[in-house]
Amino acid sequence: MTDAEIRALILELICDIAPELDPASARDQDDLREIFDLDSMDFANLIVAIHDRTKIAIPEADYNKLFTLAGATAYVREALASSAARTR
Amino acid sequence: MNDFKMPALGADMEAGTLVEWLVKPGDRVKSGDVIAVVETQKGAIEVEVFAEGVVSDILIPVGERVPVGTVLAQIDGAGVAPLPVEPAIVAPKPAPQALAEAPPKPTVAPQVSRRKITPAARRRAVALSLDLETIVKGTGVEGSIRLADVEAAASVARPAPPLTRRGLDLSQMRQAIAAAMSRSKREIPHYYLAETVDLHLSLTWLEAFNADRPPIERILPAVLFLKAAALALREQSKLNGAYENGVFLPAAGIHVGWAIALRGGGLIAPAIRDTDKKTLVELMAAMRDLVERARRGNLRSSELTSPTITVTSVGDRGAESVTGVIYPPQVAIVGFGRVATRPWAVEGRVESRPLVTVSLAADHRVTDGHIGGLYLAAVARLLQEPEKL
Amino acid sequence: MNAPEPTLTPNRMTYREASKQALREALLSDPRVFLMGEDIGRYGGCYAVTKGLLEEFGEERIRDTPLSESAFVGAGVGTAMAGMRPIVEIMTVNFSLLALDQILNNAVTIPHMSGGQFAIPLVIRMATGGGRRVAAQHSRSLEGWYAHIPGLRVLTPATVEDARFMLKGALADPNPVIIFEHVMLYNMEGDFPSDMKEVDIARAKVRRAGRDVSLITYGGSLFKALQAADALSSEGIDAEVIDLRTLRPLDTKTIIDSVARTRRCIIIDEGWRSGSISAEVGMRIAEEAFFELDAPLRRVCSREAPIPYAAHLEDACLPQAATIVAVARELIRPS
Amino acid sequence: MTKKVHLDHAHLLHLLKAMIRIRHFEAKCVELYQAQKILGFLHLYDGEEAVSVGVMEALTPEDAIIATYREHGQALARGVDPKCLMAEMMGKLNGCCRGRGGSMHFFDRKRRFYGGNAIVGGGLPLALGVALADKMQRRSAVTACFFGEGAVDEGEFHETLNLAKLWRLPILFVCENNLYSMGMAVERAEADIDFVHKASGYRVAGEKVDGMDVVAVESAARNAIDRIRRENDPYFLECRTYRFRAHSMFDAQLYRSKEEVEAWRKKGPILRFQTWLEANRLIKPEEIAAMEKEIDVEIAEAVAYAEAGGLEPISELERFVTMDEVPA
Repeated sequence: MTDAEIRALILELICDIAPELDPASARDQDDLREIFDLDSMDFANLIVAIHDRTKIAIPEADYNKLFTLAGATAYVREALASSAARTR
Repeated sequence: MNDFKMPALGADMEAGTLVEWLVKPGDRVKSGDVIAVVETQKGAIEVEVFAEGVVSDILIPVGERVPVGTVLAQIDGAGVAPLPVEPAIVAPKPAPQALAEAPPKPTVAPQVSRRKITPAARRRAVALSLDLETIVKGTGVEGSIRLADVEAAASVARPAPPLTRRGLDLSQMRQAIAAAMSRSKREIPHYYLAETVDLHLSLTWLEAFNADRPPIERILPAVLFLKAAALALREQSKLNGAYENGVFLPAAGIHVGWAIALRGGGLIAPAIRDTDKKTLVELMAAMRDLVERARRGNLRSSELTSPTITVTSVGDRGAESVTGVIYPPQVAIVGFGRVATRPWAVEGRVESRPLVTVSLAADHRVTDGHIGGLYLAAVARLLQEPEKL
Repeated sequence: MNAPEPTLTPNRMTYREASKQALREALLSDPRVFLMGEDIGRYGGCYAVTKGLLEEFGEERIRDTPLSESAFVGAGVGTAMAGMRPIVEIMTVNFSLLALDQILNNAVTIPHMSGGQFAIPLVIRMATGGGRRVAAQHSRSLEGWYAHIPGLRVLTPATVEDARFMLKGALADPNPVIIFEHVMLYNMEGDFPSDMKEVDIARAKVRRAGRDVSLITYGGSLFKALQAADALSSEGIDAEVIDLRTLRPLDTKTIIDSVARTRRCIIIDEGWRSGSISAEVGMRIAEEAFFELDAPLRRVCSREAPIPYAAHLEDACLPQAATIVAVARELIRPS
Repeated sequence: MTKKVHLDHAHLLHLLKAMIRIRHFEAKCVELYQAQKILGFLHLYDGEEAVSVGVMEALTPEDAIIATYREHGQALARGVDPKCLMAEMMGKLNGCCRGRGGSMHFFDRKRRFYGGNAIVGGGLPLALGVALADKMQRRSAVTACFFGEGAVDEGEFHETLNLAKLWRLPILFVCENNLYSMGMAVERAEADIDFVHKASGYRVAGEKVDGMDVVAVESAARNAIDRIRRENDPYFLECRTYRFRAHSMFDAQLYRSKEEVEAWRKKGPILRFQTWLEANRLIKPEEIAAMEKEIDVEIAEAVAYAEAGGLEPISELERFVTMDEVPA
């Protein structure tokens, strides 16, 4: 998956959680929770959704790495890469 | 022939707008089916039917606003004895504009006889905070609503709701919140208490619990709060119930209304039935489901009418403490502030600890600060033993 | 001497035999006990309950009386006031009306009116009820009337066990007690535990446990209620049957407990419906268990007419198992 | 053969005093009734005192008494404490029945006084029972059963006399024939006004006696009781008497003339006995004055006792509806 694909996926998942939002307004360094007004449950649901779609492990301790769109994108990319490495 | 009516979904509801019909004449319906969506001041509510039969006539078109009790549709019960007609539970007020413009419907003729409800059913409905108006058809003698009907209505199997997106009218919801909160502040003599609780043990335990679970099975700290708040009510049952017509009616079960903030403003607190009896995993699932449906406007009528107390947790982006306003006719609201790491004295040393401020607003007509204090102490104690929650 | 009625086994016998054994036991255990009534001696009792007792206990203690209900019931009151333990038999409840003054104005009034100076430890037995094709003047069920009167204890043994042991409790009571024996029960056979020595006369009894509806009854209607419960069980309706046993003082607790479990109730009473003991039971439920009720209270009583002679009319007049079944069905599964 | 009553001076004084006590007691009751301290019915015995005083002389403490709702005379003559009776009249807790019975229902277990019965004829079957119990328990007691002539019209009289004779029970039936059952004159009520004759229909022996003559009543009662004990048989006394006052307190007495009442008053038992005693110099006027004074003090004490008595607490209202045990 490319970064652009990952970014698009994350925004799609946020839209499922918060259908009334406009994902286009998101900037990479914004805190997703702030700009999309995600509460703890929304954020937990976002993690669940990312996990379901990518199968990557996201320990609770890492949640803070996914607060921004850029951080989330990077985290997913790296996790996918390391899981691919293990599978090989 | 059974009348399907505009239900009353809360003390403040007087009228609703029919926004969607999910059935058409000729469709077969059974008790528990969601057949219409009604826009209320609280948002769009799916309305369940409690009769069985074939929809014979749709009387109110989409877009029309009608008072509570208005017949919306008729369901031919096929051999089922006709129900006694009943008056609208809300006394006629000056007609809302929408109704005034609409031509009078012959079927909304004045209805005088009283519906039959057995004493046991009535009492159970109070205990379950179930609005008897939502039960369309009784199965007892002379069509009376009996216990079994109440139990069935309270535990209607919830089929997957149709995935329809409906807009929430936030200005309407604002009005509803304004009405309820004004009434609360006008009528309820609140008293307020707060207690700071060390969450070190709870969060450590939760971290371990979540560590080896996939995200879907993980639990939020709010779930611990919810469970602790519910369990503590077992010890202080006078905070759990309704104050109506000058008397406190204790609730038989603990059905916490979980406050859900809606983006863009608005707040709704649907019930999680038997909160105290559910496991943490079940509570997490229930909470997730409610939040999802609340955001989509897919809450059910029964969920809005049955809370026996409200619990609100501001989450990790909220304020440090919250002082609630009681939702009438409930008699208490419990608030959990943001979890914040702060210095805390532990066995004579100052340590850095995650703390939460738990607050209680309660109705002074029913309890006083002593009970409230005992309640908060119980919540604090329960949060020190997360493994028992 | 007449041959005594055969006792099947020591603890299996007819209701009649049980009643007789109870009387024998009372006569043997207390010299103050004596029997008085019409045709109880040489005739052997109108329903043959006292047959053989004259030969065993003699004329002084098995005292035949002329047809003077008021005098011999009043004499019962007087002997009780002056140290004896009389058991007076009034042939049937219908004739007790001729002695009502003595029962009401004297027996139950004197203890209270004398400021507690006198107790009236008097037992009056009488047959009651219909079903024997003997027309109106011999078929009444007036237990409910008597249960109206403060100061009386009203017992309605409906089983062989109660016929055998309720008398003992009645004699132990320092107050006037009326025992109503339903005429249709005398030939009924039944048994009781061989080590049984007494029964509690203060409590109603659950004769059959059930979940769906309480059939509350007493006396001659008990077995109709039990038959009805059997029939209902084949339809999947689980009926509880309560035998009131004592109509005064009523054991309200057992009634309320049962109704609180089943939440539905049918009262079966051979008395007429208006102003009956069934009305009293129903009202107590309304007063004390209103919020438990999940259905209207129902009653199966005798039709409000003098009991006619013709069999089809008499049967239609009295409570029957089929009626109980129909009422229960409608209560639980309304059509 | 009849036994003469031994009329010594003390006994004569005793008889007179017993009658005056009843008369004065009832006069006080009328006063208290008008002051509304005694309520309800009040059936005065005024004029009939010789009957109960005479009969009681013949009874022993072991004998039993059954009386009517006009039983003030019987109770006082039997020796029931006037204090308890007055308190009962006034509905007080220190009354003989704790104020539950009132004027019509005096009971005194210790004196075997089985009550004033206010259902005409209702006491007769009770007498049957008390006598039967005594007989079965081999006690030699006699039961004196007082009733008015109105009771003879009730079935209970006939059932009871028949059974008393059949079972040979020791009962002295005392028919106080005051000529009126309420307002019903005896000759308008009876096909046969000979009550002794009616008793004989059940083969119960009996006689008429002048109920206005205390000595005659005592004498007849003594003979009757002797006969009852001797022959194990009931006996019937018809005491002809007269009630000077109304049936109860509300009675316009439309059924009889003032002249008739006045004529009977002249034959009144106290007047007649006292006049006879004085004429024969068996009693001195100062003895009578002293006696009356003594009685009035006694009655004043009874009233004071009654006035001082408390009321039974309402919480005790249902006490004795059923008894916890048979009193020993």
